[in-house]
Amino acid sequence: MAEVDRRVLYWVMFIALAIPFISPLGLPVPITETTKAVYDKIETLGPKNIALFSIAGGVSAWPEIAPSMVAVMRHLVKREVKIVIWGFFVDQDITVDMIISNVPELKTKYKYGEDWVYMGYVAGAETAVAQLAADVHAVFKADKYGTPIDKLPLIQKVKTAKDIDVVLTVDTGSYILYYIRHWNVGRGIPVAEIGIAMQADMIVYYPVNLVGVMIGVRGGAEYEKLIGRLADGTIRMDAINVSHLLFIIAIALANIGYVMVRRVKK
Amino acid sequence: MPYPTDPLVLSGVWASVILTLMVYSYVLFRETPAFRFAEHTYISTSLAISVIVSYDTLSKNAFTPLSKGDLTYLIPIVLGLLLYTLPFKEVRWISRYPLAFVVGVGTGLAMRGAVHAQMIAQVLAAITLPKAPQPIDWFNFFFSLIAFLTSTSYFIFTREHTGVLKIPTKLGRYMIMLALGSYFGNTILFRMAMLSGRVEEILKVFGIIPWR
Amino acid sequence: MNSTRNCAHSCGCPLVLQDTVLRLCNRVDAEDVSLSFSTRFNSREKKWPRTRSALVLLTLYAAAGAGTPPGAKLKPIKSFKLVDESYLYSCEAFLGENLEEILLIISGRAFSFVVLVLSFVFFYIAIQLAKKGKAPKIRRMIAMDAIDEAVGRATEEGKPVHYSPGYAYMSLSSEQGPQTLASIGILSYVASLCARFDVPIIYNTCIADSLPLVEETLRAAYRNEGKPEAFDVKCIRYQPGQSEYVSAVLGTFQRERPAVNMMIGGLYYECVVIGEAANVIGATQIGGSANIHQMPFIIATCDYAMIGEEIFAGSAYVTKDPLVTSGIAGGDWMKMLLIAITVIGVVLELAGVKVITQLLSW
Amino acid sequence: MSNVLRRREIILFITGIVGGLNLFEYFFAVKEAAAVASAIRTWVVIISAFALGLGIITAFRVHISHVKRRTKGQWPFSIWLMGFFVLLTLIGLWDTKFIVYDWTFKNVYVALSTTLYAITGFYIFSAAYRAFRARNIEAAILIVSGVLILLRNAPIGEAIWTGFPILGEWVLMKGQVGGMRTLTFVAAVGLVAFGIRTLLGMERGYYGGE
Repeated sequence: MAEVDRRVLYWVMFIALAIPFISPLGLPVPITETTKAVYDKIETLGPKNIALFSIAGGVSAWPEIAPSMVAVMRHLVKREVKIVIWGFFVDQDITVDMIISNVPELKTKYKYGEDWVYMGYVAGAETAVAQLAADVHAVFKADKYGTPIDKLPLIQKVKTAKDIDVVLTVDTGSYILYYIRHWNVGRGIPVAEIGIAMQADMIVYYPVNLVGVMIGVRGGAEYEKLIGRLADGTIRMDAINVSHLLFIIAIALANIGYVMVRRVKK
Repeated sequence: MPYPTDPLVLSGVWASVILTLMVYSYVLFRETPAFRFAEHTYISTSLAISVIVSYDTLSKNAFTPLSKGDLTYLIPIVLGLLLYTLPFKEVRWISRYPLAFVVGVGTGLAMRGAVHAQMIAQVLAAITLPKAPQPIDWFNFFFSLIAFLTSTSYFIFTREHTGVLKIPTKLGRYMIMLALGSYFGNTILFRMAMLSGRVEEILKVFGIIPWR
Repeated sequence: MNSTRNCAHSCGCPLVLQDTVLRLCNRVDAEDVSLSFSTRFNSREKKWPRTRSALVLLTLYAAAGAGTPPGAKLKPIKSFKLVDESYLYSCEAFLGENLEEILLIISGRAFSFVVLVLSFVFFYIAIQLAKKGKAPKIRRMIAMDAIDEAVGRATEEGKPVHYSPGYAYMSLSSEQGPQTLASIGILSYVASLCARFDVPIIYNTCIADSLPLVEETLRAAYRNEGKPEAFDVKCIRYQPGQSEYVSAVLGTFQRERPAVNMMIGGLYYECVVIGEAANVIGATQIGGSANIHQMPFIIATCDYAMIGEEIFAGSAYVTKDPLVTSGIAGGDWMKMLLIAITVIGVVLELAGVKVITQLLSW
Repeated sequence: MSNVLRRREIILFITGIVGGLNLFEYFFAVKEAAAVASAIRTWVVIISAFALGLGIITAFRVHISHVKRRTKGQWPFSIWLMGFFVLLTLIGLWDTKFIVYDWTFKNVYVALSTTLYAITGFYIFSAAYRAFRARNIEAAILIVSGVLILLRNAPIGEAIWTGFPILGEWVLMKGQVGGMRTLTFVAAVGLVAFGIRTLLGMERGYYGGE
């Protein structure tokens, strides 16, 4: 028990994860404060406000962040907040397409260029985030689709960080820190994180700088509950439950095995 | 949503699931030719995409402003081209010039961010007293404070961890472990969400669960 | 005051102004916000003899001129801190004057600057001590000492050493850049050992702009060992992205079965994958990163771990040059100083004296 | 001329100036410095984009050699890698909307990125299985803290015992804070010391000690 072929573990995990999709368990998802804080912030916004939706996570992180992205976007659209999108990942166009297909209001209710705009890819990581805070128009000469910025009324209004009312940073790495450093510190722009689980504790370290943090797929599931529209995040939470249980069982077995081996050795 | 019928979409979802299984063959069995195929296909595709993206970045950030007559953009373009002296023995040293800029910017940016957000802000947070404290808040405050002080003592390099430093550094190690354990646990949530996403995709494409 | 005056930064001012004042007023309500402003302000601009009152005045004017926002609590302000540049812009916009030009040092960053300057001073002192032969001793770093042993094992088994610097945002110009540099510093030591004992080294990376440095470092290591002809540039392998790099490393492990795996630098999710995959082939592992999120996995998967500062120190440690290692002592003094500030700060805070908190947010 | 330009001091000097400028610009509100620093940051984005070509040269160098030497079990894959790259690049440069490029991007590139990212799910499981053993007090603390977080994150923890999320919450929001603060803090101290060495041109390890 102390040493098993790793492949046994991998097969067990692989199969166990499939179970909840085949027969969902439907355990409840309690709402955490940090998610509620993001929701409350967006509730204060309206058609006069501009939200920045910054994508710093790849398509590969969809299972974790897509439910949150879609739920937050649905909320923004519901509140009729203006939306500026840009991002730092080469595959983000697909993410944006995914959001549009899940939030069709962007095509129907919203007018492109006036109510929302997608500026495309920005290279240069932190350097670019700092640059954008100082001068958006220096970075973008045109949007993703090649329309020059002077033909996009919304982006005409967004010249520097201070023209943005809230930054929603979708982030699987350190972009949240870049936004805190260059957009919040010194400029005071509220920053909210749509993050992966590892960023849960960001709020502890930067309580003053962050509005709230949505923690991974669970944050998405909670947000779905808050806006009253259950979707993928809620279903995926079942898989989370099963896998976490498996971890605990495995850790317990590993320790029992370890103690037994040590006794035998003695 | 019904199961896709459009040949383009259908071929796509099957291709993606087959490639997924090829990669997981490494994990679930061993390094197979299937994995090797997926690996090389991936790197090849990604190289091509990177070329397109870099070209796009260059034309937006350098070539377009240059064509509009902003000659200062010649500097980074020339510097960028100088990187290509690397393969040639006699002129290899020239490739260090562009790197001097890259390293300078990276170091400058990292340092300026580090001092404020990672040093000052942490000390400030450590000494900020709880507001309207209950006894439990005082406990938490001092717990964090002691954890901070002892674990920092573990990172003193110019003293051996004996004598006065023995107990604090040991306690410090425990505190670091508490932090790392929590990070470990938190990361699991994310990784499982990712893997379950792939499993869901496989089940969907094989028609085991309905398409959504 | 005219509320329709255009903003100097053309930021759609009235709206921003109103919102700003609202936020400012609400923040001022909180006790812990205190004004901090450069004292240079006074001497440079006679026009504003008292910065604090001027700003308070500005705020109130702004509130009056732009129309008091609903919900703003206007009351006498004892002290507040200009935490936000946009407040400054709003004030500027309101007066039509450029306050930023008058300011010399950006508010809230002054103490950071002091710390940075002190870091340089400590560094200088440490170097001077080293030059006099009084270099501070550095405690043993087990992970660094393990490198020799690990390369020795690879020599015995006749298998290669695998080295990689992690994802590190794929650029030296990112904030992860210094970690990549530190990693290449350690690489230079590993490579000379490999050259000395004729152990092949495999270097996988996805950081394109580090390639010249890596190549030069490896080349120099082989040249310094007197074996320039033994260096094969094909030991450097490049993949254009993080997951691409992971897939290549996985393949490399099973196909070439290195005896040692070293991953040091700006690691991200690859850490646990590479670490476990290297465990499968039984490689000795040395890992290190200053990225907190990967530290648990380095500890879980590696035989020897360098966490946080250790990778930066490690790069100096291997050089064994007293001038370089003394820099570590400078860092230690900085740590001790800030620990002292923390302890004093807590005591003073408990006594109700807010000197340290004010100093830190200066 | 080239002997002067070859001197390492000049290169280290440029690094120092560029780094120093980026620091100066952060602390002091001097518009000219900010403008220059900002321009240099744009340059660096451009230089980094150029570096990709070096990567391609590096990759091709390895694979051409495999093909030449007919490395067993490898060379056909090397041909495939290079051939497909050339094909896809040409298509992409011609039109990224073209169906082959678009299809490959979505179904090969994205699918494989997701798959490899998700592979961590397997490895973290075996890593936890191996690392979470109470060999000593430190390991025991690691386990307790990790398991409490697991029980906090999954709603199932609350279903088992309502106290788990509370304890987990304490670890996440309070218990781990001090240790994590230290890791953040000392990494920064190390980075600043390293940065100083780099900017002053003392950190020569990465220049190969030439």
